[in-house]
Amino acid sequence: MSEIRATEIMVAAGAHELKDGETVVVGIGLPQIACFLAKATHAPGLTPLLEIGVANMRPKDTPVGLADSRIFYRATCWSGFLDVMGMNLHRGIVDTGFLGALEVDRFGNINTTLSREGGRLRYFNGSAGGNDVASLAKRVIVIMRHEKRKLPVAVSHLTSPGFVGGRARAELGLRGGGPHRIITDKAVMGFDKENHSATLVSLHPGVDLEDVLANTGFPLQVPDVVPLTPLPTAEELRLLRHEIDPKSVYLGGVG
Amino acid sequence: MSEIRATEIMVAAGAHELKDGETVVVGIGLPQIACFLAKATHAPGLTPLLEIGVANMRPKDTPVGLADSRIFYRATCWSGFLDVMGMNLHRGIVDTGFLGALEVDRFGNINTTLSREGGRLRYFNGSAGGNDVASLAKRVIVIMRHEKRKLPVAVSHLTSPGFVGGRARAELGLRGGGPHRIITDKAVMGFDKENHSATLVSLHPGVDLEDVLANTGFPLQVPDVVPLTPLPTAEELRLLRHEIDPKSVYLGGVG
Amino acid sequence: MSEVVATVPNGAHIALGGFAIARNVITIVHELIRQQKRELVVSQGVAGLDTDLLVGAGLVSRLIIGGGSLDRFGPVHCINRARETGSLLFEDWTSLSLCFRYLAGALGLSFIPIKSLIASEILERLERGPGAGDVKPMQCPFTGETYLALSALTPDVSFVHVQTADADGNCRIDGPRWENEEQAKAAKRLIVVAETIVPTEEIQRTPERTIIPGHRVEAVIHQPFGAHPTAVFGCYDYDAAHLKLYVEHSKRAERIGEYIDTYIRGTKNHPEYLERAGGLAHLAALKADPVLGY
Amino acid sequence: MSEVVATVPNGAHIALGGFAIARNVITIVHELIRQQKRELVVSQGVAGLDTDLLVGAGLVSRLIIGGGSLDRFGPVHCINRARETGSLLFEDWTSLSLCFRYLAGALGLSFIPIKSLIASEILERLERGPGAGDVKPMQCPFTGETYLALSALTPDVSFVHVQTADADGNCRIDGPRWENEEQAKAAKRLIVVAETIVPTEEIQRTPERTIIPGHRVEAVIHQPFGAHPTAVFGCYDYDAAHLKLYVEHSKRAERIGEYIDTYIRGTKNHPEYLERAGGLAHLAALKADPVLGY
Repeated sequence: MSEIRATEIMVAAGAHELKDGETVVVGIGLPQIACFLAKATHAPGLTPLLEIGVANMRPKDTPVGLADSRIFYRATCWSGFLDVMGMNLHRGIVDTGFLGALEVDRFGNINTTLSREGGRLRYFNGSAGGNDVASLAKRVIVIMRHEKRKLPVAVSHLTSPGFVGGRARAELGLRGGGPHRIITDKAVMGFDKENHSATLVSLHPGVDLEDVLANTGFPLQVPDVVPLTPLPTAEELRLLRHEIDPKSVYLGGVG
Repeated sequence: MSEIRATEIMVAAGAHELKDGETVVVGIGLPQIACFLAKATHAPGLTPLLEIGVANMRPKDTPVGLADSRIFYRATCWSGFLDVMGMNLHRGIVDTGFLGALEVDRFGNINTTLSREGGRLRYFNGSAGGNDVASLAKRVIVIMRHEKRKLPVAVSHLTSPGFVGGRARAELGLRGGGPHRIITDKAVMGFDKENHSATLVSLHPGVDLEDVLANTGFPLQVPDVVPLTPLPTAEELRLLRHEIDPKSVYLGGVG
Repeated sequence: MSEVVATVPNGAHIALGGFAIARNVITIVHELIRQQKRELVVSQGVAGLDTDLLVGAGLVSRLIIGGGSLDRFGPVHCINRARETGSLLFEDWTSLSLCFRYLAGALGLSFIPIKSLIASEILERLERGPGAGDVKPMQCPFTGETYLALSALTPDVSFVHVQTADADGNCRIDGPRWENEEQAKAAKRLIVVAETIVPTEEIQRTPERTIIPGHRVEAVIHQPFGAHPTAVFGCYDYDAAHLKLYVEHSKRAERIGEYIDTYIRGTKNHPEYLERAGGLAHLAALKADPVLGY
Repeated sequence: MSEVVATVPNGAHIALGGFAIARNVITIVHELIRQQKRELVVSQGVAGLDTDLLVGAGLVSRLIIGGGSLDRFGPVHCINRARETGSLLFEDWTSLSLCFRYLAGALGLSFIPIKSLIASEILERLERGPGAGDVKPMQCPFTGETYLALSALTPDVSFVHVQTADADGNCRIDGPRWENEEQAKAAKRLIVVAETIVPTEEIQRTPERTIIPGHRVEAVIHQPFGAHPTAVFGCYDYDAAHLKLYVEHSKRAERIGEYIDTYIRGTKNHPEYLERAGGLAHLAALKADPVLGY
C-alpha cells in the first residue's frame, strides 16, 4: 500500500472525533470526507447534515462543492436552511460542526472572509453557514493546512467566533460550546479549559514539535507529554482510497 | 325548479361578495359552499385556502368537516398552518376571511367559544383559526342563522375581534380590515364607516324589515332605502343542487 | 409499544399530532389510558377524539389547545364538560398562536411575536389564567409596532401518526399537515406511529417528501389502523358508526367510562381493540380508494 | 419573458433563488443585463454565477448576501473585486441570518430574533455599514436572554428557478431548497422560471410536493436549460467547461466585459445564448441521468 498522505491522517483524526449517533453539520471537502469515513467505520448511526437542506446523504461520486448534485445523492431528507440551520442547529441539537478555514487563531476564531497578503486586501467566500455553525453547534472541529500565516495570533477577520478574547462562550452570549479541535497536516490541537487558548493534543507521526511550533503563528501551549496521532488503519485507507474519494479530489491536496 | 331555500340565498349572497383573483380563507360549511359557487361562476381565479394547509381544493364529495379527507381532494398544494395561516394570513395577503359563528354582535365581534342558555354555561369548539382570520384578513364575512339570541348587543365571549367597543381596527392594534358583512337567512348586514356599528345592506326577498328588527338583538342601523338581496340565478341553483352540495349536507339546514 | 408509552412519566407535557377526526394517535392514547398515566399536560392545535378520550379518562390536569371538534359528529364533550366543571386547568389559544409557539420551540427561540389574539377575550382569559406567563405585549425594535410576544412551546414528548416511515423514523405525511412539523420538531422527544413501514431505499427515492428526518425520532411504532376511528388520508376513512357510538357515550359523564372499559381497558392492545371495534371485515370497508384517498 | 423583466424598475430590491452553481436564474440575469437595469439591490443566501454576473455588468448598487462561491471553479471574482474596490454597498450576512430575515418577511413579522452573528466581525461591520438599521440587540420578554433582533427582508421581486411548475405557477423544487421557500414568500412579487411545465392534473397528483402555491406567483416563464451553465438537479449538470471559461474572464476586470458582450449582450434571448454556449449537442451531454439526477 502506497505511503500514507497527510490528508489521510487528517480525515482519520477527524473521523475519530465523531461518535456514533451524533448529528453533524459538515462543510464541503475534508470535513465531509472525515464524516463519511466515520460513518463507514465506527459511527454508522451518525447523521451528516448539509446547510442547504440535506440529511444523511450517501454520495457515490465525489462532488466539486456544496451545490453539486452529487453530494446529496441518496439522502433521506431534502429540506432547506430553515430545517437544517434553524430546526436543528439553532434548536441546539447539532453535536458537532465540522468546518474548513482560511485562518484560525489561538482562541479558535475563524476567518473565511478575507486575506491580507502583502498588505493587499483580498476577499473570499464569506461565512455562508460557517458563523451560524460556529455560534450554535455543541462543539466545532476545524480541519486545515498547518501554516504560520493561517494560524495567526488574531485572525485578520473574525468571521466565526471561538472563545473571542479568551472569554467563555456564555460570557460572549453564545449558546454553542465553541472550538474543540483544530486538525492540521502536522498535528491535532485543542483548547485549554481555563484560558481557552490553543493547546497541542497530538503530533502526526514523523512531525517534530519544533516544526509545529515554527509553523504556528500563535503561542501554542504544549503539555509535558505529547502523544502521536493514530495513523489510519488499513481498512480506513482502503475506504478512503477506493470508496470515499477514489479520484483524490480532496485527499489529493490539503483542503 | 323547487322553491329557493334561505341557505341558497345566503351562499349566493356570499359568493357575490367574492371577487375573481382573491385569496380567501374559508371555514367549513356554508362559507366553503359560497366560495365554490363563486369559483364555479364569476370568480374562476379565486384561491380558497383551508387553515389546515390546503390550497385550491376541488372536492367532488361533500365533507363532514375540516378534517375530512373529502375536502382537500384535488388541491394544488398541501402544506400546514405555518404556510396558510402564517405565510398567507399573517403575511397580510388574504383578501377575505369567511367564517361561521355562534354569536355576532353589533361591532362584528364573534363568539365561537361558549353559550349561556338559561344561565347555564356551555362550551363549544373555541377559536381554532377563527380569531387569527378575524384579526388578520383584509375583510371578514360571517354567515349564520338570523336569531335574536345569536345577534346580541355584546357577544357572551369575544373569541374573535371585530370593531371592539366600536373602535377602529388600527386603534385596536389589529392589521386586518375587520368585519365587512354578516349574511343571514333574512338579510345582509354591513358596518357603518363612522361608528363601526352594524347596518342593514339588503333584505332577502319575502322578508320584511320588522321581522329582521324583531329578530336582531342589537340596534341595527337602517338606511332610508333598503334594496332586496339578489336571488341566486338558475345556473347558481343548478350548481348548488347538482354539483356543489347535491346531498344537501349544508344547504339542508342553516349552518 | 407499551414499553415506549411506559417511558412517559406522570405529569409530562405531551403534544398530539391529530386534528379533530384526522390522524389521531389513538394507539398511544389507548395505551396511556391502559397504563393509567396521571396529571398529563396536553397541547394540540385542534383537539379531537384523542384528547377528548384522555380528558374523559381523567389523565389530564392541564390543556393547551387552539380549539376542539369532532366535525359533524359533535363537539369534544369530555373536554367541554371538564371546562364547565372546572376540573382541569384550561388554556384556550388559536391555531396560529399555537403553531407559532411550536415554531419558536422548533427554531430554538424562547419567544415569537404575533398579531392575532390581540383585543380578544381569549387573550384576557390567558392573562388571567395559567397562560399568564406565556403572553406579553412587546414592540418591534425596528418599527415600534406593537406585537404580542408568545413563549416557545417545547413538549416533553410529541406523538404523531403518519402514513409512511422507514425503520430509522424518516416520515412522510400525505395530505395537509396542520402544525405537525413544528410540533414534532419543538418536542424534546418524538415518537411516531406509522401505518406503513417502507425500506429506506423507498425514502431515498423521494427525499423531498420526508417531513420529519429520522435523526429526530426516538421510536417508530408500526400500527396499521392505528388512528381508528379517525381518518388517515390515503389509507382509510373515519369510522362514522364508531364515532357516533363514541359521541353517544362521551355526551354523558356517566357513560364515557363504559366506552373506555369496553374498548380500551377491556382490551390488551390495539389489535384487540380493532377486533372489538368490528374486526377485519368492518375495517376493510373503511379502506381508502387509491384515487380519492378516502 | 423580456416583458416580465421590463417590469423590474431600476433601483429595485431583487432576490435570487440560486445557490453557488445550482439553480441560478440565468435567464433572468441575462435579460436584466440586456435591458441594462441600474442601481439594483440584490439579496441572496449564497451568491453564485447569477449575482457575480450582475455585479460584473455593473447593475448592482448594493449587495445583501450570506456568502458567495462557484464551488471548486473559484470564488465570485466580480463580487470580491467590487468589495475590494468599494464600488458598491456591501452587506455581509450568514446563511441562517438571511434565511431568518426572509422567514420574518414571509410570516409578516417586522423582526425575528437570532443567536448567531453575535460576537463576530460580521456583526461589527453590519453595525458600521448600510446594515446598521437591520440589527439590534434585544432581550427575550420571558427569559431575559439576549438575542440579536434582525429586521424582516421583503424583496420587491423574487426570482426562483424550479424544475417543475404548472401554468398557474404551482411549483415543485427537487433536491435541497436552501432559502427558496422563505425568500419566495417574503417577496412582494414572485417570478418563476421552470424547466418543465406540467398540466395542473399532474400537480394535483402530489400536492404535498408543491413548495410554492400558484396564487403567490405573478408569472411563470418556461425555459429549458434556463439555469445553464449552473446545475438543475434531476434535469442537467453544471457545465464545467463553460464555468471554467467564465472564471477565466471574471478573474480580470478587463475581461469580464468580453464574456458579457459575447454571451449576453451579443445574444437576443436565452435560446440564442444556448446556441452560442454550444448548442443542442453540447447541452445534450449535460442532461441528467434519471437515476442519479445529475
